[in-house]
Amino acid sequence: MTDGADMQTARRLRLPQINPVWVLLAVLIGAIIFMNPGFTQPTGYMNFLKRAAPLAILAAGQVYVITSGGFDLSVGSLITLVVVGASMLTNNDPAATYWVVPLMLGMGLGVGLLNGLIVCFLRVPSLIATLGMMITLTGLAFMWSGGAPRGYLPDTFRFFGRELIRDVPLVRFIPISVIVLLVVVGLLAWLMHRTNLGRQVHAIGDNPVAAGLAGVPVNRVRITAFMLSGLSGAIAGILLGGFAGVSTDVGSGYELQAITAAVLGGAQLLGGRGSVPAAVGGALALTAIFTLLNFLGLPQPVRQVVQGLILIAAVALAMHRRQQTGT
Amino acid sequence: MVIAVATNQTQYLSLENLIAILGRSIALGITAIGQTFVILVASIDLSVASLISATSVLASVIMDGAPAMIVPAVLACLLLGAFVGVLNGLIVSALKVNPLIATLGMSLIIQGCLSAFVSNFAGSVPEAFQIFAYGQIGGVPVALVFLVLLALLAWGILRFTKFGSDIYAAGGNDEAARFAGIKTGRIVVLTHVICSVCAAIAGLYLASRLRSGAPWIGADGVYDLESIAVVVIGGTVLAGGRGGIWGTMAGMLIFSLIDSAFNIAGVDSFAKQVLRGIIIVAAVAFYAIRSKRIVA
Amino acid sequence: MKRMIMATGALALGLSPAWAQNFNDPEEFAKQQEQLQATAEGPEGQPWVENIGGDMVEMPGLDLASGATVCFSNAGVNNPWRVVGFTNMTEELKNHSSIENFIHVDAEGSDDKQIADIDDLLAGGDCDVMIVSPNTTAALTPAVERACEAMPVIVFDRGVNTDCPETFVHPVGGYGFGIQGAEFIVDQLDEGSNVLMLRILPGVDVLETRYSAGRRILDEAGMNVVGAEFTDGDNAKTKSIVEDYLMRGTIDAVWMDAGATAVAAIEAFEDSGYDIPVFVGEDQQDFLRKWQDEGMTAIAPTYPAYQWRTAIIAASRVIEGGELPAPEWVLPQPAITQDTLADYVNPAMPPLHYAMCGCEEMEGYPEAWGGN
Amino acid sequence: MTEPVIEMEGISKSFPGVRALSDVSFDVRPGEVQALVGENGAGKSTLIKILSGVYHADAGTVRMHGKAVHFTHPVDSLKSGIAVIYQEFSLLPERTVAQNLFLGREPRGRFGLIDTARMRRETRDVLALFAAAGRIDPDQTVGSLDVATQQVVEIAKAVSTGARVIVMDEPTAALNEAECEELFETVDTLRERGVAIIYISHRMREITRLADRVTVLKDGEIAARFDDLPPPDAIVRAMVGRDIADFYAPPATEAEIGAPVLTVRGAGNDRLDGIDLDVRAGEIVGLAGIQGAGRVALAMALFGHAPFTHGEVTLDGAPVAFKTPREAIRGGIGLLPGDRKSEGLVLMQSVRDNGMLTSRAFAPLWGRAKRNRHTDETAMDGLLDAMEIRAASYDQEIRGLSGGNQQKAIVARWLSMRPRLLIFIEPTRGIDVNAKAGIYHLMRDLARDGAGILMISSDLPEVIGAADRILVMQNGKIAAEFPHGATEPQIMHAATGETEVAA
Repeated sequence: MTDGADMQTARRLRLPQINPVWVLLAVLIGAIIFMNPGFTQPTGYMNFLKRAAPLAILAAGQVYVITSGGFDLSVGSLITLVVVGASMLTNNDPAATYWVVPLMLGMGLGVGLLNGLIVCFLRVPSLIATLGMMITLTGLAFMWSGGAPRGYLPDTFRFFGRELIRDVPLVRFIPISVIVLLVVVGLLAWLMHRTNLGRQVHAIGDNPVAAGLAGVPVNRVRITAFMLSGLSGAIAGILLGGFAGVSTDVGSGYELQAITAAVLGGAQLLGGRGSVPAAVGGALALTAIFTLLNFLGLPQPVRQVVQGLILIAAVALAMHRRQQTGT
Repeated sequence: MVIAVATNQTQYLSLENLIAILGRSIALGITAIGQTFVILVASIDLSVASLISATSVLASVIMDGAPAMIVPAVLACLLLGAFVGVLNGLIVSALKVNPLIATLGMSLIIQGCLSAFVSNFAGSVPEAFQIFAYGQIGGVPVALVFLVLLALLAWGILRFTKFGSDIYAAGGNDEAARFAGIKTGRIVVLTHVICSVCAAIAGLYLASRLRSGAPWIGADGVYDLESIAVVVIGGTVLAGGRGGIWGTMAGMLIFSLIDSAFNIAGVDSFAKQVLRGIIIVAAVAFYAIRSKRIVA
Repeated sequence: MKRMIMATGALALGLSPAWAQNFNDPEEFAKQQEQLQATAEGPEGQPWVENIGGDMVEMPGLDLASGATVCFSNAGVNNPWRVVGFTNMTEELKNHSSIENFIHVDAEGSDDKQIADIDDLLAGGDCDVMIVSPNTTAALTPAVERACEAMPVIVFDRGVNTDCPETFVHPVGGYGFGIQGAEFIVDQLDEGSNVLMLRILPGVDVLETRYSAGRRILDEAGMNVVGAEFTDGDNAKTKSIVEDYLMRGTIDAVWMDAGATAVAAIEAFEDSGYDIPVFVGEDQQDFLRKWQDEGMTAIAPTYPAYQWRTAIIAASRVIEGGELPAPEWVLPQPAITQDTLADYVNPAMPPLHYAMCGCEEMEGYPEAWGGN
Repeated sequence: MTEPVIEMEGISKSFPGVRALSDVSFDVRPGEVQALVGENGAGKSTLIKILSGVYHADAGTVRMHGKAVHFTHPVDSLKSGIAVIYQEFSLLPERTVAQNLFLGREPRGRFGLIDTARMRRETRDVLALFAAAGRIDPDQTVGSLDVATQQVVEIAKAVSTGARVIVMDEPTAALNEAECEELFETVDTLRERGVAIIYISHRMREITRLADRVTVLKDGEIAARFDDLPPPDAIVRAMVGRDIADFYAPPATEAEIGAPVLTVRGAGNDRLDGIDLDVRAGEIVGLAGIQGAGRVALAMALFGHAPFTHGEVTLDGAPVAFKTPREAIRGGIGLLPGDRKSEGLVLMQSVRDNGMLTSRAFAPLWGRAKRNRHTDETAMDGLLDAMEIRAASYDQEIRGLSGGNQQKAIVARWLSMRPRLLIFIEPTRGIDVNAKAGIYHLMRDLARDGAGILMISSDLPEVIGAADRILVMQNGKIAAEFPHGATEPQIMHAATGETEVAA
């Protein structure tokens, strides 16, 4: 291609810069407000954000792994393990929260580390490695608890997922989980888009060989990506456990939802492209879809069908745009 | 696993036992044969589990206990399988949607459509059709014979036909294959059809075995992820272009053996799950660690 | 011709809802309603050996040289109720010296796997008696029939479509569960009150019957059922659904077909700043504690986990000989009410421990069940 | 003179925003080699893609044997007897030679099954035409063959389809001298058999060796057409539109050459043996040799990618033993890989990100991406500007750039690191003439700033023209050393070990 063509494409690219996920989200929110004007009240949108928080955090972590060229299927079962583990360890002792929360975050990092090590050094494709991890962690959660939750989560632990800050001007109240969401997503977005780590995550997902020959510590970056995903899983677990209490299948299905959210946000499967804010947008859009279908009173099967269609359509549209713009 | 087998060796190695072990995973084996085809062209199919549920229900509803309806029911199931396969294949090859996402979406759609209409066992399978799952030929279950024949057929296709050669070409290097005049899009669609038809057959088998179809039997058996695990354990690479049927059959055998051995050794089902996860990773690591390729 | 039309419809996945099994069987409803009132025969205070209106069969006993081997094909231990039940079972084994070996195979919730498990047991194990807790009724029937040909079989929890087993152990049933909860709501509230019905998931026979019975009673009493939602047994989803309903209007009562997520539903009221309405839960400790702590108006129908003990007791009667309620052993199915609540709350037990386990007097209690 | 097999007349083709070809006419006759030359982006590839049916011309006609043809798919052109051999091989490494040769048109036997015996037999027949036939077993997997032999398979594949027209797109890009010579003989054979050959190359020497006629494309138009072989200068002038007097930068003066940056003594590993090597500051050392002689292995050993197992290496006098590229880079070595797309670039990232890749890799993982110890965004932009990289914006994805501009971005990557020793592997492969000159001057500037340069190239004129000193490798050893000004035959002999020991 000549340089003239380069400039042409570049110029045309600038027009549709806005990520379609935000358009989708805006349309969905509009529809929700139309269906249920109460959504414009703080109770409406704060509940929505509170509910979306675990998935959004999970998607923000998942987008690291996807951008680095992998998948992390283990986050769902990690959530379960965090919730079950925390209930076992705290055993309704409010004082235990202060060491259990860091421990759970450490466990998330540890699971991510293990995923990364398996992918980097045993050379197992991440799809299989994290699938194995998913099965193993679910089994561990059951083994640890003997198949049923054995303890309660004290209110101090549930603080993050359940409590609100009341009497806030303008919005009346802010759930703690929304604050956690903002902090975590802000941090992950900054890491991804403003730091060397983020650029290198993109590089190793784009071309691991070239990145390695350019001196990028490929394994270290990849392991870090898995660890951030693990960490986001642990945080999501703490929020979910806080929101709704203990059960042995809290996390099931979250891994696919997180991947879906990241993909809705335009993350390229197999690596090289991904945005944390857009993945969060994807998570909010997904939650908005569920909420909307709920308001419409559609039964579960219809929700599945809609989710499936949107998933395929989003990716097909992205591919179409990519071909059109020649990028 | 080896210890478990060894300690129970005397009773474990009877012919009856071996057949029982092989018979455990017929549905998984049939599905995995189909899955091998799509993975060879560097695609993947996550919709098999829902399709298995859908076809088992479809078969048992159409048959509804009447032997005369067996043929139409089987045809309808195979047609449904082919239809889903064509859709999957077209979404992957024409719309260029990542196969993981495409078939995941398809899986949700199938499951949704299915659950919209049935929520429990529906219809029933006539005695005559139960021969598929329960019949025996000289002491060997019909289904096992069928599985072996299906594997032989798949092997023959991959080894001796132009189509088989095209599959390896499309999976190995899509562009090279296209420039050699191979319509790789069509190959991808065809392998998806094979995969979905195999899943439909697995659905028929399960309908025959359970005497009826229910909308959860595919998901309960985790046939999507397990069939992929079996194929990958069998040495077929996810990137496509390398692998084969016998590896898949060996993978299936390993899964059956694990199950049986754990049962006999009385391993608690939670520990069993942990071990299963580790075995999947270890088996793939065993192949992967020798190759120099960077994976992600 | 009709079938052809059906077939065409089915092809387009247009399966008619008429194909769904009938979960609204008035005869069965009436029968269970009656059984709830009936007095059980057997020792007082030991509901797991009582039975309601069953015929007795004299078992000859097995003539065994040494201790018996009992094989158990379990549908799964994939929910807390089954975990409690299975612990009951293993603890009960200690009371039966005639059972020397106990082989447990777990189908992990898959029909296909359970059929293979039973075949494995028939081919390889040397079982003297087989206990089967079927994953689903119809699918497991052929396997159970094959097992019957080889040895005495005891079925519990869900049944099979054959009477070849020695007996089928089960409590009153799903209709009974639904009736108890719904009647409580009807007694507490006026006509036209808003009732939210929360269900786990569609298609599971024991849950469908609970719902159909509950719905029937609520409808007949003129209650306003504002919605019937599936929660997938997921706490977070349950809480979200209830929050959504609260944004739209008031709720006077919540009826649940299973209590695992009852506390999450209660929390939705608390967190949204509403009073807790009339609640139908189940016998999980966390619900019972919440009920006691908050002084709620509630009831906990049960699906007693002590039936897992009964299965072993039935097996031992088959081995040793003696009277066995057959072909069905119907166990009483008491509901926990305000009057009996204090007897069942036990803070030492885990949140999803099922209080109606009949296990308090057992040797390993409470440690074996995860209690302190 | 025979009638043309192919006549392309008045071909025009536009892509969104750019006119790739305008009114181009072109023909080729049986038994001739028609060279098609031009800078990158001149329209050669577009023309070939129109010929082979990948693209459709907006205007103009393609005639084959005098009849107008419309190819809608490469397969159509293949069936009509036009075979294109692309730069990136289209072979399947996991499959056998025979399976590759008959890919997509396997002979069928009974029941429509593949007749493997016949396939094997016919493979042998086709391969017999080539000098390399003895090295190739039809049942061998292609992945186990070296690059040159793979190319033979590629050409054999074209011949086996009965192609009357064979298009070779830079066929020598991956070949060394001896292999090139073998290829030229193959081309001669094909020409004698009456095959029409369209030969695309940047290398004048190949064109003068092979071509019967030459067509020069520039900016999508025919710049010149030579019915006889013109002097190379004339071709170059037509290609770039001007004379290139200072194509290669002048060699280093004695004053410019300083102390040794790198010394290697008796080093080796499983592919290298007894390597003794010095690279001085200010010096460009050329490394010549045939494919597999160990040049790239030596580079990768120095760079820590496949380290030496024994021997001594010093960098600026200090002993070093790099086990990974990271260690080598930290020690002051840089390397420009030979295969830009698969080893050099992160294609989906921006030009600037590609330039800053290495400096970021050595900054703290959690540090800000805009600025690090080695460079910052402004400095990088300045560096890119200084190298005259042509891009709409440095935020643009790098894959839209031409090969030369991409290569410059990789050079910029290393410049920001100020390496003591920079290793270039095939620095101008697939780069047009103008950009080549730019790269040579860049190398010289770097050397003048005091770095040592090690340049590996399979393009002998390039080694001779750009290097101050030439080392020739053979069989994993350094076989000979020549000062600036050595001739091609001298180097060839040393590389192949055929005649006298070099002085």
